[in-house]
Amino acid sequence: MSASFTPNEMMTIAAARALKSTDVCFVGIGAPSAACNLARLTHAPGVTLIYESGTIATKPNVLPLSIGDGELCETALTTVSVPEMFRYWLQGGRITIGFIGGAQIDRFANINTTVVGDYHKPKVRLPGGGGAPEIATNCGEIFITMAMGKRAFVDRLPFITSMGHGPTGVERQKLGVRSQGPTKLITDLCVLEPDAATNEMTVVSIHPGVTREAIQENCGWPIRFSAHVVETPAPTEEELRVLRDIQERTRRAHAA
Amino acid sequence: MSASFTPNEMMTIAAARALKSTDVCFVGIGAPSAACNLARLTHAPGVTLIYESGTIATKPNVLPLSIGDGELCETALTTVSVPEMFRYWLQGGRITIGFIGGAQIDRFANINTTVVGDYHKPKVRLPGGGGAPEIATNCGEIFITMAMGKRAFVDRLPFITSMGHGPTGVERQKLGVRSQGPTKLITDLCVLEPDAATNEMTVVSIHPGVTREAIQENCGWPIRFSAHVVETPAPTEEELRVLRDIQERTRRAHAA
Amino acid sequence: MAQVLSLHDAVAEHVRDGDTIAMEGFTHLIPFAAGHEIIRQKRKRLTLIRMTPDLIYDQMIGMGCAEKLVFSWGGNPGVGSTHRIRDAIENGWPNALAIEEHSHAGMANAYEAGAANLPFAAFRGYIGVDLPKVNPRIKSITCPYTGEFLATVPAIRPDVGIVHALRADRDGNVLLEGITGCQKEVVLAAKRSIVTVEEIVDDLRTTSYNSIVLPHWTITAIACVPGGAHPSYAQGYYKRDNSFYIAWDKISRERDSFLAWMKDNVLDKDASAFAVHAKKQA
Amino acid sequence: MAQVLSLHDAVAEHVRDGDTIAMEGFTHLIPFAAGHEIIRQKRKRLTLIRMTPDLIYDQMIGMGCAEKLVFSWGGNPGVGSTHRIRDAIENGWPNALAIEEHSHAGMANAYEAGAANLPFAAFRGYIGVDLPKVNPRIKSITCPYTGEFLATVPAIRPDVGIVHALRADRDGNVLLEGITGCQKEVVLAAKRSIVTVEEIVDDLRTTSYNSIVLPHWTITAIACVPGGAHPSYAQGYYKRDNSFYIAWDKISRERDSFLAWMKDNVLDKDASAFAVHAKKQA
Repeated sequence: MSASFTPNEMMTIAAARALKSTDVCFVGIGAPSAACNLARLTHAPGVTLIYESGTIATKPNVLPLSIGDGELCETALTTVSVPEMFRYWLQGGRITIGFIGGAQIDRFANINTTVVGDYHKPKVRLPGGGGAPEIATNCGEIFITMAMGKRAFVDRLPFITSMGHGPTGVERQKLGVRSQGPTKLITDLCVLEPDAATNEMTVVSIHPGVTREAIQENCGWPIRFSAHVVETPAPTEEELRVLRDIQERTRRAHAA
Repeated sequence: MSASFTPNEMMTIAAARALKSTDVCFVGIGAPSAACNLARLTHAPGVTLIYESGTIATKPNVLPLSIGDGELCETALTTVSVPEMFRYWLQGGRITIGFIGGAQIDRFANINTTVVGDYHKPKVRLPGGGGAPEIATNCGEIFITMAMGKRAFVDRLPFITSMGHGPTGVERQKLGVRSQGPTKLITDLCVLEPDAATNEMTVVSIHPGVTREAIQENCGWPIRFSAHVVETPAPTEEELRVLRDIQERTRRAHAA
Repeated sequence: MAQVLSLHDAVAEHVRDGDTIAMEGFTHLIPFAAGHEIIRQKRKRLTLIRMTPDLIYDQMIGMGCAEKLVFSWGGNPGVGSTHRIRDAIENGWPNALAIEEHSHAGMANAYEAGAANLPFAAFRGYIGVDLPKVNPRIKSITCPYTGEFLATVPAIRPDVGIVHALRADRDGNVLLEGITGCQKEVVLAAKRSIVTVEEIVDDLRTTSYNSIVLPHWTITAIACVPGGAHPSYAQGYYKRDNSFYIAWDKISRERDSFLAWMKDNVLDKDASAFAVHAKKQA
Repeated sequence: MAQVLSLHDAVAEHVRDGDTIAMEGFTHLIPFAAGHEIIRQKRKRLTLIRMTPDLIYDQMIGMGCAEKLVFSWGGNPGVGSTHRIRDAIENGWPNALAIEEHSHAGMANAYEAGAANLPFAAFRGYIGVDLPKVNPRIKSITCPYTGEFLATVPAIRPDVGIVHALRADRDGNVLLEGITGCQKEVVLAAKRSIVTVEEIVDDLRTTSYNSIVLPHWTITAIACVPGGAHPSYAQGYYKRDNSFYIAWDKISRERDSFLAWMKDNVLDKDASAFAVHAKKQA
């Protein structure tokens, strides 16, 4: 299993491993979408993938560029309207895992995808929340996947687009939200989980070849490591093959 | 045009004549359903018939026994769910005419289909409101068709199931309801319309061969006649033929 | 995570005395076989919810399964009264029956809110009518933008939702088609759900990308009961038995004739008795 | 009572300066041809509503049609930023652009409420996030039964709703299929509506009793514009032109290259330019 792989491949594969065949997963575009479909094509063939475009139990053969590509509809069990998707399926409590990305994240896994700088005089205007604010509270638990870096992993968010465990880690419970929130944060360097006492996201698994120093260098706050950090198992040949296959199919399809 | 006809046939035909090809009509079961389909098969081929079962623009070949017979779905433009029917289509303000019947009616065209006697200790328990309470306020205007009789046309309703013009004729406006309410009441003896000043239902047209005395005998309040009462044109041979045809087809279908 | 069970086992496992149960189907796909099974298993003190408690609840209430009825229109459509329900309300036979009465719009909105995991629904309804005077669960709310008053009803979240559907595939995904009433909503709103189907097939045979499908993970138990909606109908399988609805008026008018019919056709039978009605249309 | 018009006449008659306009289509069936026509007719001061203001609003805003944008996710999906929208928000080019920002759930509920003729929608949303601090239209309401707080948004009731659909029949009934987003809702919520279609046919060719159809009396104007959703797609007609979405990133990055592209492909063309994309799939 000494095949070479990129940090991004490791991230996607580690994220995929978090899903089970019995999960009903609300899939964000980009890295989450690759991870979820990799899970479906490897160890979790029964996983139900739902995209906010209304496609339920979809099985795309190529990764969608957008959240509403025809491929998602053509391979779905059924497709519902967007109001129904947000009312009956997301708010209805039918989703076990919400799998999202983000532009910036803090130590309690709150996410910003709205704005850098002042909201009314933005330095950088980001795309906005989309489905994330309600995915964050209405799914059973949340998996997040993002590549690390000091501009992404920040000490203090300029704007909370979707709540993780809240600004000090306790607000989710205080607000009466009964879902678990972010239980896994899968990066290109490591995997983090919330500390049982504080909800601070804590490194529990380090990807092969990555140092603790590298992780800290790419994080805007003093990052915590679990007392029982393990090494993330390296990608298997099959994981890499399936991931590269679908990415190659996708590249060809989108260039057409 | 001297073909003989029953009072019930005259009622259905007079009711049918009230509909136009451009109407979008929410159809109650029984007498309204016969009238609406007669209109569609004679002078108003373009009329859109909607049943609360969710069937939109249906064109049944036989009259449904129930509001959700398969015939209604098979001949419809499309069929939507019942929540959608009540939310988007009825409450949405898409319906120009609500065509309903009832067990009891008063002079302001308020209707009771709930109970005779005390609600909690009923003398007779009637079926209840069904769609009527919201049909009565959410459609552009309301047509009512009911055979006359002292037990049906009563001085005072024991229970208001659906509002006509309100207990004293002014409550509809007072409550801020902007739709017109009952603009026509078509019976087996005559046709009534609301008085412009008081909203009291007033006889405007008397069916052939019917006397004013017969109308009063079948009404539980001192009934008013318009200053310009006309005679309802007798059914044409075509109206009678089409009505009897569909009723005969219906009889055969339901006995099968 | 639908389990495929016999109808007997589905009811035995998931319907309990005292439960709140919604059995839906708006004329179409009424789960009569499930109703008969509940009668045979002698469930008691049920709260029965249904927009149009027609023959199926006439039978269950006449056999003493229920202590409360939540409804919006109670009759034998196009025929007349539901005599057993009237006998229970007016005379307390075979036991007293409490009622909670709504309009169709009220119940449709309450199911919709239940499916959407909302605690209530607001709608333009009940204006100028007497029902809110006798049903304290009908309240109102003020729009935070326009100041308008809107009627409200609490969401329906039954213990068990029971519907009949056309077919299921081997994974337990279920297809509805035609007049679907509140059937999707009741399954999504319920804590547990039982779906009876005409057949279980390899291919669900949906005809549209937007076909109405309940995924297997929304359903607790599936029972295959061909003909299980009779005398209601299953679009594409068999037609509504209108003549039975007409005949029911006479059967149900007297307690004796009702009980005799129930003994012969329900108590002494099992779910397989419905198969005779299941002949698929060409 | 839909009128069949040319796209030019439909826009000329029904879209006015200063109108509030919602153009929907969730990735699928985005009404690009209608957007181009509005640009050609130089409409100004529009309030543009759309959950995902991607390329279509990037083009309209870059050409100065809008003074306000109501949205929930603004980007070129899977590619990056919508540079023209950012330039308007960050630099006021070609004019200042006010924004009103929601979440997808907020907007989907607001459209749903608009279609249902309700003044507002209540939902479980915006918990623990900052958007309500910068959008005063997000409020809350207390459930009259449970005392829970729910977020509210006002219903969306645009002056004009514009969507692209698969086809219309001669009566003006319109079929939607596949990913239908909020398209039905926006037509029902709008005071006036324009629907562009791939074709007008004798038979709508619905495949299910429950096909998603907008009856002719819900639509103001229908314009037949084959290919009118390109570079978005029309299920069963042509695929999404993902390569164009990728190419747009470069075209739109600079004002000059954007203006040059708009001149060549929009200002100097008419709606017939879309026909080349309309080739029906086998």
